[in-house]
Amino acid sequence: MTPASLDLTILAVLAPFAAAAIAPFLTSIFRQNAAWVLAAVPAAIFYHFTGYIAPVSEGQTFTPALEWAPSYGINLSFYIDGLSTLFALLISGIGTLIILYAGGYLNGHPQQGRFFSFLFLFMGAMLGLVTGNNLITLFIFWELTSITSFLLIGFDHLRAASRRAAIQALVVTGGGGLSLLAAFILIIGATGEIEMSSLLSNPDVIKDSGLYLPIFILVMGGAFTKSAQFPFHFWLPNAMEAPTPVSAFLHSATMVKAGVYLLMRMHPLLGETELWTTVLPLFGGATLLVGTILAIRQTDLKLMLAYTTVASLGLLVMLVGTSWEKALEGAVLYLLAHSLFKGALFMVAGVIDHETGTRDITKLGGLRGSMPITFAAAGLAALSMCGLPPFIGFIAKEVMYEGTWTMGPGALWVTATAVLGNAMMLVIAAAIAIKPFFGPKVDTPKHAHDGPVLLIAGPVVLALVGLAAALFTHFTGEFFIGPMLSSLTGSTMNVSLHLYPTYISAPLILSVTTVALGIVLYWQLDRLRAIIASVLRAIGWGPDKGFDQFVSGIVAFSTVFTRLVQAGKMQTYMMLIFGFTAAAVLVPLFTAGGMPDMPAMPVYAFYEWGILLIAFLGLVAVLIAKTRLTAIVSLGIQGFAVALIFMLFGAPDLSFTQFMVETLSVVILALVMTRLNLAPRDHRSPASAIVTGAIAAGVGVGIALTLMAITQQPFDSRLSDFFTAYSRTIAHGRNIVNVIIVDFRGFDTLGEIAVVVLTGLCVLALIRIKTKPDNDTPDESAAVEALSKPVEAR
Amino acid sequence: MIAAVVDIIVGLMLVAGALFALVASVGLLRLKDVYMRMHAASKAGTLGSGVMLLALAVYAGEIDVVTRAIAGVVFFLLTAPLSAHLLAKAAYSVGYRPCADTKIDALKDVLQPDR
Amino acid sequence: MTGLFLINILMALAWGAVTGSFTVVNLVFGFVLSTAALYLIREQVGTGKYFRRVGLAIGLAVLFIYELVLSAWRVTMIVIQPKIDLQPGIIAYPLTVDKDFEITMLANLITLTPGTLSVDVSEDRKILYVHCIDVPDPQSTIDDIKNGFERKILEVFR
Amino acid sequence: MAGSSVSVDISQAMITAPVSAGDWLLVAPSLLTILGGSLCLMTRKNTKAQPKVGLIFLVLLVAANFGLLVRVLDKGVITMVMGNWLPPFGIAFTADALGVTLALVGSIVALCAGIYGSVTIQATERRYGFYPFLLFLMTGVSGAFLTGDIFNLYVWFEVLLISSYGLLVLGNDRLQLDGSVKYGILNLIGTNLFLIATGLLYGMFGTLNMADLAMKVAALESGASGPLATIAALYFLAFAMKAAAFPVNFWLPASYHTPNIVVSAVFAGLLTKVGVYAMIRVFVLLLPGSRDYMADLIAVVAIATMMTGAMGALAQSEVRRVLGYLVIVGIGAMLAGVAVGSILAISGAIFYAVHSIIVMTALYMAAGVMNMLGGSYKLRELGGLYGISPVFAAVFLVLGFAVSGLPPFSGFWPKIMLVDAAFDDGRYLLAGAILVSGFLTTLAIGRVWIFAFWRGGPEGTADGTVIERVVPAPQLTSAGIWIPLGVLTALVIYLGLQPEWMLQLVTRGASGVVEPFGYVRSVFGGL
Amino acid sequence: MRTIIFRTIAPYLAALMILFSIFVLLRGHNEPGGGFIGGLIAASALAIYGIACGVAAVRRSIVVHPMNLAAFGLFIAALAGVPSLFLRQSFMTSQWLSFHFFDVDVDLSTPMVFDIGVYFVVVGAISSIALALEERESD
Amino acid sequence: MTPIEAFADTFLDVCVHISLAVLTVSLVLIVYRTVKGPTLPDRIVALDMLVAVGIGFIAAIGVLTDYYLYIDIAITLGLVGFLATVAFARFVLNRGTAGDETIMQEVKESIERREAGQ
Amino acid sequence: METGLSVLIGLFFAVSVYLMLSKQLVRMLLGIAILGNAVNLMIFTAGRLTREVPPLIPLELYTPNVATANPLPQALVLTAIVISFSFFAFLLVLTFRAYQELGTDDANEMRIAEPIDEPAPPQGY
Ligand code: NA
Ligand code: NA
Repeated sequence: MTPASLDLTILAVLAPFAAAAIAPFLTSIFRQNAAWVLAAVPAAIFYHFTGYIAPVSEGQTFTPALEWAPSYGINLSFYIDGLSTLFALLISGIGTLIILYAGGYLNGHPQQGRFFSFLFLFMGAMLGLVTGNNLITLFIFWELTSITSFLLIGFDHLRAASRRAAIQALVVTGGGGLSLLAAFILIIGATGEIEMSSLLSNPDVIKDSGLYLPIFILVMGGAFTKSAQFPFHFWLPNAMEAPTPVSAFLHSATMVKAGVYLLMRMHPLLGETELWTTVLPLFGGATLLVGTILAIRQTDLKLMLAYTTVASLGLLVMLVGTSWEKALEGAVLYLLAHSLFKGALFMVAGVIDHETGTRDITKLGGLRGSMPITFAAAGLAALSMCGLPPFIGFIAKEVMYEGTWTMGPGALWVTATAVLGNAMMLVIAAAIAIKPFFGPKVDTPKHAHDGPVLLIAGPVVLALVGLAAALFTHFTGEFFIGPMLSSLTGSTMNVSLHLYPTYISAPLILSVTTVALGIVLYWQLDRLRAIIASVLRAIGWGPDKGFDQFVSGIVAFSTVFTRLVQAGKMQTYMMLIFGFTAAAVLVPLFTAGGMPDMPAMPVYAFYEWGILLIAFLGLVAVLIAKTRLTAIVSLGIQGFAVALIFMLFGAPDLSFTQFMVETLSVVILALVMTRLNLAPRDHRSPASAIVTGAIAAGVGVGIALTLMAITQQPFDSRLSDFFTAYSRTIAHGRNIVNVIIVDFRGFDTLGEIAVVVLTGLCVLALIRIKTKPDNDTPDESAAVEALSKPVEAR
Repeated sequence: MIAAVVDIIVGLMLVAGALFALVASVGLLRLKDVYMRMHAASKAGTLGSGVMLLALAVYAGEIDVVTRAIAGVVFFLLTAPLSAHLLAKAAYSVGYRPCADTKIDALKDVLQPDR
Repeated sequence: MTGLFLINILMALAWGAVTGSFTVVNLVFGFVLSTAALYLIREQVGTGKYFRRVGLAIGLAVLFIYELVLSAWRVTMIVIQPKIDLQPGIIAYPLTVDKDFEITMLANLITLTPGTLSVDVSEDRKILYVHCIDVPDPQSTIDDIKNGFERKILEVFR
Repeated sequence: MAGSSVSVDISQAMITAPVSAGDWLLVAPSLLTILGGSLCLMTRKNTKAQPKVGLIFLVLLVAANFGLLVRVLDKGVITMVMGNWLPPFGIAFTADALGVTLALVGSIVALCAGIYGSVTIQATERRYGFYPFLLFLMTGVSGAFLTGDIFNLYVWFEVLLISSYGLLVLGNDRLQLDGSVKYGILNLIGTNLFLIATGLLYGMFGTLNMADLAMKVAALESGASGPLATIAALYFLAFAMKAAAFPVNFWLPASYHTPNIVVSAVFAGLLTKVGVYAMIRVFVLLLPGSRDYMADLIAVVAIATMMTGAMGALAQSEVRRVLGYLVIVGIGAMLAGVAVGSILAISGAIFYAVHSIIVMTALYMAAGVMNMLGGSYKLRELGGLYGISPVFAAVFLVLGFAVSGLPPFSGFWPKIMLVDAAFDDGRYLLAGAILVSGFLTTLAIGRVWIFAFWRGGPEGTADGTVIERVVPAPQLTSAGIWIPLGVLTALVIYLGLQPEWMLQLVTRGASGVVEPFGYVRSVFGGL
Repeated sequence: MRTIIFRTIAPYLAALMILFSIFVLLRGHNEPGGGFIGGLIAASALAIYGIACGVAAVRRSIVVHPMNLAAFGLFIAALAGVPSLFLRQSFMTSQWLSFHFFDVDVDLSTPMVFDIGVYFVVVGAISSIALALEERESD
Repeated sequence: MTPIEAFADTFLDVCVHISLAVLTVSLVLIVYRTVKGPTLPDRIVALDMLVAVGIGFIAAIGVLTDYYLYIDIAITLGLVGFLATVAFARFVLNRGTAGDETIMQEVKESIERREAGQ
Repeated sequence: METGLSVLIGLFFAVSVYLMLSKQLVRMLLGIAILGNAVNLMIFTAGRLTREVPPLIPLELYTPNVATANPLPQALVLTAIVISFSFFAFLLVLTFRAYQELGTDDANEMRIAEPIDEPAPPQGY
């Protein structure tokens, strides 16, 4: 590839965002034909990535990059290899079909344009995710997929169910995202590497870093939530609230596979450890079984598909978890197969829903006559899903069994789980392909017929591709499976696939078993459904219900907690503040050795003692004042004493100002108090009196001791000496204090007079603006009651 | 010599003034009701501080200090009776009664708040 | 208007006194300032016989001080006697003077006189209510004031 | 009495070298706002002219701050000592990347508020000084961000505080009076604590100039010993209150939802950030020893603050109060940066401050629009906004994701920086708290979104139905609402997509305080 | 409170206090005093005038609204720091203009302008508060 | 320095200290009255008195320290002391006429005292 | 010399805090007024004390010939006095207005901004 087309790749990844921006306009211009125009974008992207197929299959990798935030080592860099190429092709390819399909499905819908842009945003996010090289970039796209799927799932926002499903998806996948972010930042910190490519070039770097365990757990937190592994699987079926094109897109190729992609991508870095080969198969297997069981219980086409998707994801995780080459090959094959048939089936379900008005298979039947093409597509896809030849699903299953059977420890369990799971998925596939189309014709809300070409193009194409991929086995193996497997194992792989088994082998027997088991189960389908339903009813609780409890739990707890810390009582606030103040001044005294030396008895002239005494008396008077009038007068006394203290210690300006200010405070107090008609007796309960007293004493003692400690140290009078020296000689003033105020530190005074002016304005605003009559908000009335209650209590 | 005389005069003025102030305070303490206490405050108090202010002026012996001291004293002489009058009137018209010894009360029927 | 001017001059002189420099500039400056100050109270300042009033005001100031000393001495005597035995009372003093300034003057004089304290002036400005610290015989007190301060004031201002 | 007749060597006392006019950019913010404020005040009766005068000076303020930024980037840290007196004797104003960045962003926010206010503020409120208060608020903010003198910082804090009082009481609703009483008393105590600490600091070192103090403190052997520890503790408490950190944050939820929405917007953007700024300035530049000594405590406070904020946001049923708690979450995140103290951490904290200033202001403005559209601030009474105005819905969603720290918006970068720094420092709990609080914030915003925007109408609206309850307020037609909201939202997106220059700026600012040589040199001119 | 006695004396007291306040303001640079204290004294003068003769009288006497007075003071105080800009000095660098007038030296200086600004601010703000409260009282 | 001057000097010093002592005592007495009341006017009179004595105190300190500048403080104190008293008088008048409960209480007590013949 | 004042200052702080911990706004205000004095005295003392000699330069000298009191704390305290006075005035009027409109001086009863029976946040979706 030439650098030019490398830049093109960056464009290709970012193109969907541009498309998202213009989609609404195009839609309003071209109306129902908009889809054709818009589909050109993903098609072009698909075409671009096909260009990578050949070089990648020769083991080449590419890292196109764009400088973004270099000072934090973050660049918009991408990593193109087998894995990302196949994913990119699936996303853009299926994306093209989805756009077309959406054009038909939402034809005439008022918000179709908005829907297109959401789809494109999502597509871009996915492309960025699967091609992302810089961990942070990768994460950004990862989060974008969560955000956009939130918007897509909530598209039908007037229905509470959609809103719930959307927030659920956001919470689950977003929460996983945080875990992933933590993992990535840990990796960056531990390895010093921020690019996936450079990490992969040295695969053991994380395992050796000593942070393997936390990183592993955090990565799984991201992957399992995104790929709906048990017990995080519940958000995915709920996401069925979204319009069908979204479901198809989300659940076939893309979003839900992001987790699987991450596991595959990081397999060389985190895989092949005991932890990996234990944890992944465990969760994967559980998810597979849970998924299939829940799927069988459903009768809604979309839900059945959704739960089988959960199951398939479990299967994939389980296979990746084996770290066994052949099993991995099976995983890769199955991923491809699943994307194709599941996409097709979702669109089929959508068509049926769209054309008949229902998705409930118990209300459907005999459609094969009225919807032949849909039936064909459904049949082909279903066969692939059943894992029957000559479809890619079959090959996938063969290779998968070959892998699990030969993997060694745990082989039996994994294989057994796989067989059981596949068998049950076969049942669903059969149900989907047979129930709606065969049997007697059932009346449906709408008159059933094949939809417009826009609708049926998608499923047909995907189904056929599923067939083709199997027929051109060699091509598929060399150009897709091989390169992708190489990315997983970290070493170049040559894959040769066979459409038909050449000899009787374990896989073949296992396949037969699977099919047989499947048929038996299908025969007993209704009973099976009944049993599962009753069992689930017996259990009664599921993670889905758990989510609601989780959310309302958080909210409820937060409410209680907040009411506790934000009590709304002024006194509590004040006690907290001064409690901490006391701690702030006392604790260091004892911990950090701030204690002063034992002070000598101070020597004061008797009149100085007298003034101190007056100050003391004034304070006590304020404290014990029975009425506000006494308090004000007593306040005057202590202020008066302070002024005299200033005078005794050589501060005439201070004393001057203090006298004035003290008097004016008293005057203003008197002015205001004439209206402030209160009888403030300070009644505190003995307990609160003790507590508040203790706090007050603590503050006082602490500050006094600190002040002593400081004044016992020698003093650096540099500044004052300077002011004294230059007050007259340069600043032409004999009153040094005034010179400081207007010259040396005049800027302080400027701010200070600003405060004075603003005070005047504040008071003016307070007094002059007439309070509006209560606007009758509940808050207010509540408060009025709040006010009236204690009044009665008095 | 002059200085010495000045010093002595100043000293005497200070003590005199202080004593007047003390008397006023004692009056404040001993007299029976607020109206009588006002007599002490408005007379002895003012005089005491006035004399001591003049003492400082004499001691300084600078024209501007003296003039300022006099200005100050005049100001006190203007304000002292005024504040006494305002306070007395306020107190009486609000209803504070003089002590029992106050036999004659011409204001009783005039200024009593109708209550 | 001349009176205003004179007041103005006087205040300028007061300024000189307060600042302690009687230089031309300072007095001019003081004059400007007192003009400003008077401007503030222009409403209250009518015209009148300021000249005499001011001249005699100084005389009265001296009188004030004399009376003040005297009364202070009386109070002293009262408060230091072991047993305070007084007959306080509020007497109605019929005013002869009727001008605001004169009434004010008299009231303040009375307050500064031994044992008397002006409490209020009646609405019709005919009666001055005086609190006396010791009035065995109200009429004599009234006469004292009549023949004392009030006459003086009448002499001064009529 | 011209004292100069005695022979003194001026150069011993004053700066003799000519001061370039460009350095006056340092005082320009304070000077412009004071002059503009007093002009507005003199013309306050002319309520028509108020916005004009106010906005002119706010524009000038932004220009001045921008010029200052350019100059700092060009010349490095610059200092002006008022009155030409030699430092540390005169009051020094010192602009470094940290201060000037915040000053610029702050002024932009203020300008936006001024525009927004020109629509939402009634004639009465103008008459009683909305624009003067706003301008003087900026005097305080600019002064606080640029001063290099600890006592002078106190003065600007007070200017800031009294202006905020004024803005808070404008209108005199009973709600406002209640909020103001609590806000007023609690904040006054906060500034008094600051003053106490400063007085003690002066008693200990005999100087007030920050650079001078930094040197003297560094000269002290043990970082936090004796009275210095007390002083540090007092400063921490004071700034924690200013910044509304747990557990002294109660004044904020008690008052931020009470005034006119544009006032809440300015407060949310600026006030607490000044507290955080002071915390960084004092603890990283002045008392690094004490910071190390208290790092664990600060970390605990940071975690508690983030969690209380996030949970508080979830516990509210009123949009403005949700936002009030989100302000607190941000404070916790910034404190986390202070707790870690590395250059990366402080950079993260500064970036977060920038982000928070912009996004919180924008969110409150958005809340105002929600009220104008939906006729209420209460989640129960709101609904259907998505249908009424999809564009506004998009704006809100962008701001919401930004405040939750989701990419690709402004909140994402500081978050990863802080988490990164916390991991480097081995503070996994702190990192976890940052992530979890972000998660809870997403949930809180998500709730507001589904109730107010997605739901068809107020609580109880049937599925699939849309209820048109109120006619949108007439002000909404005015560009004065949409321009500021648009500008701020654009900034949020821009900082998300193009963080590079801001990253460089904050890194520069951080290294400037973590390694204060440049700062000290600029003040003492290579002394 | 509006007794004859009080109303007669108060205006003169107020005028004297205003004079005294200006005196205190102008000598502040060399003796205790200055703009702030002077301002407070002036404000007290207006307060007494107001209590004796009513708020309206005070408002009329100072013509402009006290808030504007304060704002003006702040304005000139801030401007007093600007001249140094043109002399390539820092903000608030004091400038002295000392000339001989008749028989005295008169010093005009930016610090003095600044202090006068402070005076106006204090008079304006404080009396604005006092008057507002006073009015509320009498309404 | 002549003996007479020396004597005068000491005499003055002694006088200053005596007066300071006397003033301190009076200050304390006044504070006592202020706190004790019993009525609000009593307290106000006492506060007015406190200011007056304070002026004397300042004058004495001026003589003691040879700083005449204190005279201005004294004058100012006189001014604002007057203002305070006026404001308080006004307070009594307004609150009293408004029937403030504490004042009414005090008034009632004063009447009771009068009837009790005190 | 500082010791004695330090004790007094401690007392000032204690009293003001005790008053501010009252639930009555008027007492809080008294506390705030005293707090201002306490802080000012503290700064004044922190700058060390000198008896009686004010920082003034005699007319005939260019620098004082004796050790004067430390002028800087005085300037700082002047600023602080003015500011605390302003804030006191504001809070006083604010309290007064709050009392008028809310009908209580008990801070604990001011529950309009944070109502007691605040509705729980809405649940559901
Ligand atoms: Na804030
Ligand atoms: Na000052």
